[in-house]
Amino acid sequence: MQRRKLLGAASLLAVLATLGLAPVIAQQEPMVFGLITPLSPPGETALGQLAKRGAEIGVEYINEKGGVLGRKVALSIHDSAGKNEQGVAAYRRLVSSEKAVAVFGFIHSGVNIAVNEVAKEMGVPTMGTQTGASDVTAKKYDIAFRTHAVDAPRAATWLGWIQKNKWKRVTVIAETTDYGIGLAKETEKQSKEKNLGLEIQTIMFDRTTTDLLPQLLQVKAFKPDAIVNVGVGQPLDLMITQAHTAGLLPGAQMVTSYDAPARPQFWQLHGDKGVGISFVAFYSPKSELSDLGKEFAKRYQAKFNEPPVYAALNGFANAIVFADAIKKANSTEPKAMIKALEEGSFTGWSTTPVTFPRAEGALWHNWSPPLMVLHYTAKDQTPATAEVAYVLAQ
Amino acid sequence: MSAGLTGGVGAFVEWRRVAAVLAMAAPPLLALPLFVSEFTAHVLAISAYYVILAASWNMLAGFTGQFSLAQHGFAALGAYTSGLLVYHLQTPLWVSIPGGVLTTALGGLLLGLLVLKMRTIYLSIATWAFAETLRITLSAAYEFTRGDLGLSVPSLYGHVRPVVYYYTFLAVAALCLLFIHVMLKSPIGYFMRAVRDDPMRAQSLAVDITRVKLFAFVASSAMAGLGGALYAHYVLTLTPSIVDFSEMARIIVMVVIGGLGSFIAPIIGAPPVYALNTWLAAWGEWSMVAFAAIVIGLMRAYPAGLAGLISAVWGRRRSGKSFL
Amino acid sequence: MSGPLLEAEGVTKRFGGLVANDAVTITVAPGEVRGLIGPNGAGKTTFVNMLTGFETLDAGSIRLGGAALTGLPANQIAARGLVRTFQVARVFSNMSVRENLLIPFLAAGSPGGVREGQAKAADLLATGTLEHLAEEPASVLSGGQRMLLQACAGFMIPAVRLYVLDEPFAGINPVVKDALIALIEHENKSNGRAFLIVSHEMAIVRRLCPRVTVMIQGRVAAEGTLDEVARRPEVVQAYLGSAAA
Amino acid sequence: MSTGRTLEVSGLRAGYVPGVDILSSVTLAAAENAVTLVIGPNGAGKSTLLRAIFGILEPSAGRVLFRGKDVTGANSSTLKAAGVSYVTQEINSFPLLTVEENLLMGAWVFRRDRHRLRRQLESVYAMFPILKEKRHDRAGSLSGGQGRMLSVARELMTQPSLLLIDEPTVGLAPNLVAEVYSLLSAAKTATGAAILLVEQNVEEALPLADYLYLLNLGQVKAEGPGRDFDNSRVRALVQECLLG
Amino acid sequence: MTPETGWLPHASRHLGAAKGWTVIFSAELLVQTVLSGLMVGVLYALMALGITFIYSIVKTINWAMGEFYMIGSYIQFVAVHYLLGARWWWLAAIISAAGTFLVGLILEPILIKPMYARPMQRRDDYATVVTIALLLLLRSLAVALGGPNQYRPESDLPVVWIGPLPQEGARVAAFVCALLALAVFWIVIKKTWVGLALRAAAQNRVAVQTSGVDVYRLDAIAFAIGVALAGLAGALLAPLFMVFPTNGAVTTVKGFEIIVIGGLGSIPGALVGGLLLGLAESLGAAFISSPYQNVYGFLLVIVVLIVRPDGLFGERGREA
Repeated sequence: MQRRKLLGAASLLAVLATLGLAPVIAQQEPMVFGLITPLSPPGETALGQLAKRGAEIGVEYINEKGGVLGRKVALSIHDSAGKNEQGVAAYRRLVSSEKAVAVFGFIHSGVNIAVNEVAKEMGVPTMGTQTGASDVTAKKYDIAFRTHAVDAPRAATWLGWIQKNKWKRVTVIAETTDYGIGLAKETEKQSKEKNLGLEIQTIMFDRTTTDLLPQLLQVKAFKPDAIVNVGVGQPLDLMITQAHTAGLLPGAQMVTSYDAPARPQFWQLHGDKGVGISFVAFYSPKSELSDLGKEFAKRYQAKFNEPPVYAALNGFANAIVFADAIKKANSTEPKAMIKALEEGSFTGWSTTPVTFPRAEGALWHNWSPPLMVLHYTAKDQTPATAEVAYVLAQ
Repeated sequence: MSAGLTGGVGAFVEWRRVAAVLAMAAPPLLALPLFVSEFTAHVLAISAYYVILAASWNMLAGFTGQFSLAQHGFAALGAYTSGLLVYHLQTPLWVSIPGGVLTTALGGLLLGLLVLKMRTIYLSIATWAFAETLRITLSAAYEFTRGDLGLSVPSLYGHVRPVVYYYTFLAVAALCLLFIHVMLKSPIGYFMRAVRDDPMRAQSLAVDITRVKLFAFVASSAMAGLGGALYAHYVLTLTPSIVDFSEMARIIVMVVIGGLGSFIAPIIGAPPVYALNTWLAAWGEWSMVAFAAIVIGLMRAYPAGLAGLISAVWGRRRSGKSFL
Repeated sequence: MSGPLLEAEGVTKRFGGLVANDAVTITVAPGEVRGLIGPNGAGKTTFVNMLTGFETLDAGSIRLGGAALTGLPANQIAARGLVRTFQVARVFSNMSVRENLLIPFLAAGSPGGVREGQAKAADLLATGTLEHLAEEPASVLSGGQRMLLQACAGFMIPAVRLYVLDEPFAGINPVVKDALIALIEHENKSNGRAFLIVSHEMAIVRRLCPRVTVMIQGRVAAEGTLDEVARRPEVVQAYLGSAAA
Repeated sequence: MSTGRTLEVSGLRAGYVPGVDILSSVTLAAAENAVTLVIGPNGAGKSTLLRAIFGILEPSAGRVLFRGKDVTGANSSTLKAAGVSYVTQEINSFPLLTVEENLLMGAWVFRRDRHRLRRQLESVYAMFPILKEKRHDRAGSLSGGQGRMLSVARELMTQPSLLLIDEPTVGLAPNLVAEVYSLLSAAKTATGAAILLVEQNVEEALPLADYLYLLNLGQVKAEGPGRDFDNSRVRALVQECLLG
Repeated sequence: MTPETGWLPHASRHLGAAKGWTVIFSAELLVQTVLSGLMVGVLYALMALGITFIYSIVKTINWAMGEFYMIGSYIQFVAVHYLLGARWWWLAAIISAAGTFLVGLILEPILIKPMYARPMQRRDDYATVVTIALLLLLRSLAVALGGPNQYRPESDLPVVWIGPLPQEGARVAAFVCALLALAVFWIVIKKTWVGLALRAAAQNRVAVQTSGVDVYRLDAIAFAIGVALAGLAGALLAPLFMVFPTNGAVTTVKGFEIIVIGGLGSIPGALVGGLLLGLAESLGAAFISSPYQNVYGFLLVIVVLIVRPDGLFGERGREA
């Protein structure tokens, strides 16, 4: 008993001592890239893990190709748990103690925005891996970059798809998160601005909702031609299942707002009910991956036994782009890196070159991947065999 | 009647001892930032913030026996009130922060009234329901609160250098602790502890338990609100994630590991727990697993918390005496 | 002082279909020590609860020194001088014995301030032979000492006029019993406080209480000296009756 | 070891909080077909003694022998099965269960032996007919005396050879006190068990005692056959204990 | 705007906060909403029953209840997907309940038992912190081990039509199974020796001990039964609400709400509370405002607490 208590006390001391010593560990040799991503609840852990997988492969790849400026790159992973302060603490630790030169992996807009406020003072650039709120870049901070299809092009994608099919009645059913709110508003705004003559029903729901039937019954009463499914994770799948129950599917067209159906679990989750689903995707047989992207896809497949999806692709590309920017700037000095990022054109996972122009609003320092709508016409299709229903003009 | 609540404030405070402790603690605490990195200074600043929250909850749950699960909700209420005042009405910070404190005090009063007659478990669940409602409302009323899009808030001093905020949070934490100490050493503190031990007996001995419970609720909410309002202007971006139950869990773990109902619990509980949390964040998805395992291990080894351990070491077994 | 101290009139309480107190009327004079006896389940504790504000009345009224108490919260009733103890001793276990005594004094409010309270507590600790335990938490006290502490706490309320003791002698040893009896006699003689003592210990009741009230099945069955009421057939019947049941 | 000594306790030490012993070193014995009375001032450790014997509280030192076998620290269910019963001070029936369910709980250790179950139930009902009458009523609806009766009856279901009883008369009206004591005498003669009785109500319990122990501050202060003690001697002893 | 007319003329209105976003009323919608609310309500009641049951014996609120729901759902997925196939979903559900039961049986002596077996001053605080830590542990462990994907056990149950209203087969099956489980639970509690001991222990721990029951084992069994109810709910709801690390969080919330509504320690309270909660949420979401769906339950909780501080079926313990 007594011994156990001593042991307990000793281990606690050890923990505290290590914490104090952490700054000492940061040595000259490897160049540190920081990853701040949600890996425990209440964060969006699934996306966090995907981003982490991508980033790990990215750093591996960079090191195989000889590292950056003659130095190896080390990836330092920090769990943000989706909490702003925890993200800020991680950034401070990365920059002040671990001397990280680039930080990415953000999934939650709140964390990204909070970190940018500190980054603005500390200087090391950040890259939003999958953060949707416009404030992430719209504040026009020098250090703020992002590789994500933000609300405007995303909404434009399904509105284009809807227009192409001459549908008139549209339901947007979205969760009350940064992601859902932004897209719902953007869809209404664009429809109005472009005078598409659509009748839009918008339904919002809390993302912890486990039963969407009440909402879907309202949708059914509205008799829409197309349904835009703006859920992330469980609500997205729940909506597909329950739309079948409610008798909405098959019948109406449903498009999911991101490429969840590209994941191999999709067919496991939905079976026959997955047929007929459309989804926003970022590459397809028509719009090829870059060579780098193909290389990544190969490695990812080998490592995890499934094709990579968007969050992983972006996590990977963020690492590559930062490495290339440092090479281009020939320095890890933040100002030089930022200049390189702004002026350069980089190769990411897609055939579209990656650029970060000083553009207006949310598009400041923002690279948007190519966007399209894919449509599953048969069971067990993959994004490679799915029908390309619509491609957004770049 | 009010003599019962306010009469003899600080009647039992040994001011000389308080001054001695302050004099001993101040120099190392003030000098600390000179020797540490900016990150460590940030950890210290946020630790001090959690000392405020933990102390406020300890006052409610530890001293008055009201095991509320809404303390993180009040911190968020303070933070959001201040943030929203600035965002919508462009009020200066010296208006918005007191505004946050006022709102939380009022919120504490209302919630306190609501749960006044409830038994322990019901009180816990009702307060927790309040916090959850707040979280969902903050998310759902995004047109007003910006929800998950993130409410941007200006900083206190026009910059976010951690050292300055460390001193700020430290000063506020010290004031809060001093307030709690004076209160504990006043009639109201006696009443609070009496209400915790046996509310019915307290009432039979002329203690107005309604007022005591409400006082504890209002004071602790206001304290949490103050902490939250300051926190908002350091973190600069507010999202509903600050009302997540894991925040409340963190506060509970801090206080209970420190030793619930002991004056020093927040001081010896909050910083190590927060530091551990932050340090473990580099373990990725295993961080919370390790954290939880350590907490369970600690609880099994020292069920009475670190305060119990320390008092055992010092050979002072009397639970009737508090530290300081 | 003229007129009665306590006037409880027609006090009635029902729990579901059960009538726990049926129009109980008891009057206590200033400075009187009254016994309240009766078989288990007669409704004595329910009556005490209503008297001291812990249970609401279904009918009837309670006045202390002419002023109505009905409907007041328990703490105000105590502050006005009607104080009670509980059958199972209730003390503040995590507070020291001295702090236990200070609480009622501080709560009831007194112009004399804290110093006076401390002096008074010291007095009581001496009388109650609890001095050596003054700084210990009440949790270390034995059952009898708790009972004693519980009783002492009530005397700390400056305005105490009627002190209701609910089974104060149950389960405590003879010596503590003597200390408690001495305390009651002292407070009665020198400070003129009235007592209402609920007890089964007939020897002590006989010694302390010139008059007793007998409750049977929620009603007042008899009143008089203990020897008088003990001879009444319905009282004997009630005690035997419950034994035979 | 010896005949007739059902229980032997030696050097028993126990407490609730680490480092604070309530019993410092208690040595005593209880013989079969006899009432062994344990008295002492409040806080002497009387209830703690019973709890430590019955395995609710683990002793930190000392030995407990039951019929010559070492049962120190054995858990309650083992002791119960071996023939020890414990009637606690609090009203210890289950108020929301029926009288019969309460009695069945008393037979837990041989619940699978249907015949014995029926036999014991019959014999307990024979001893306390009023319980049979009320067997489908909730225990909570019984009067105070009947409640005690139920407690004792439940513990008799196992035909114990050692009965530990903690202050069975506390808070009872005088008529019920007498009733409880006659109940105990009846139990003694009916079962021949050793009865270890802890009492505060010394005056009335004294005539019942075959042997007496006086406990103070966790130790045996005095002992002897019951007839050697009268009220005044006990009173003097208690006084002595309290004054230190 | 001409939305479909149901059995009754529709009405639509605009929400102040959400200009132009429509809410449509119809009687068909009402009935459908009530039905789906009731069905899910029974499953929530299962959770609530588990919480109440553990509390009544071990005197501890198990904050990690949702994590046992999660464990149940994972076992169900593994059993259906890898071992048994969709047709044997009911067997998988039994396996899930049994598996969760075992996990509870193993964890209780490690985590909860010290609360009684060792001298301890602040039992409630210990139990609260330990179960909250267990919650964090199990949830994070599921994240770490389960990977980023969510799963769903296959279900080949056809949609059931109640009049013109569709119900997912899995939902109806879950509803029926939950009712069955409640019946089995009731029989165990009322008709078996263990049930008798459990009922007795809920009233008087010490007396159970003096009756010769190994009260620690009883604690472990009670804990295991309680979490098995959660595990069963997780298994039954897995095809509807998916399998992922945090899927238990919401159900725990519902469980607690039901307890407050129905009254702690009351079995009928758990059932009625579950039904009421299910109704309040689906009706609120359908007819008031959908993002606040989870708030309606809390409002109901608050109203009930104001009117009846011990819940609808709670017995107020006489405190004197």
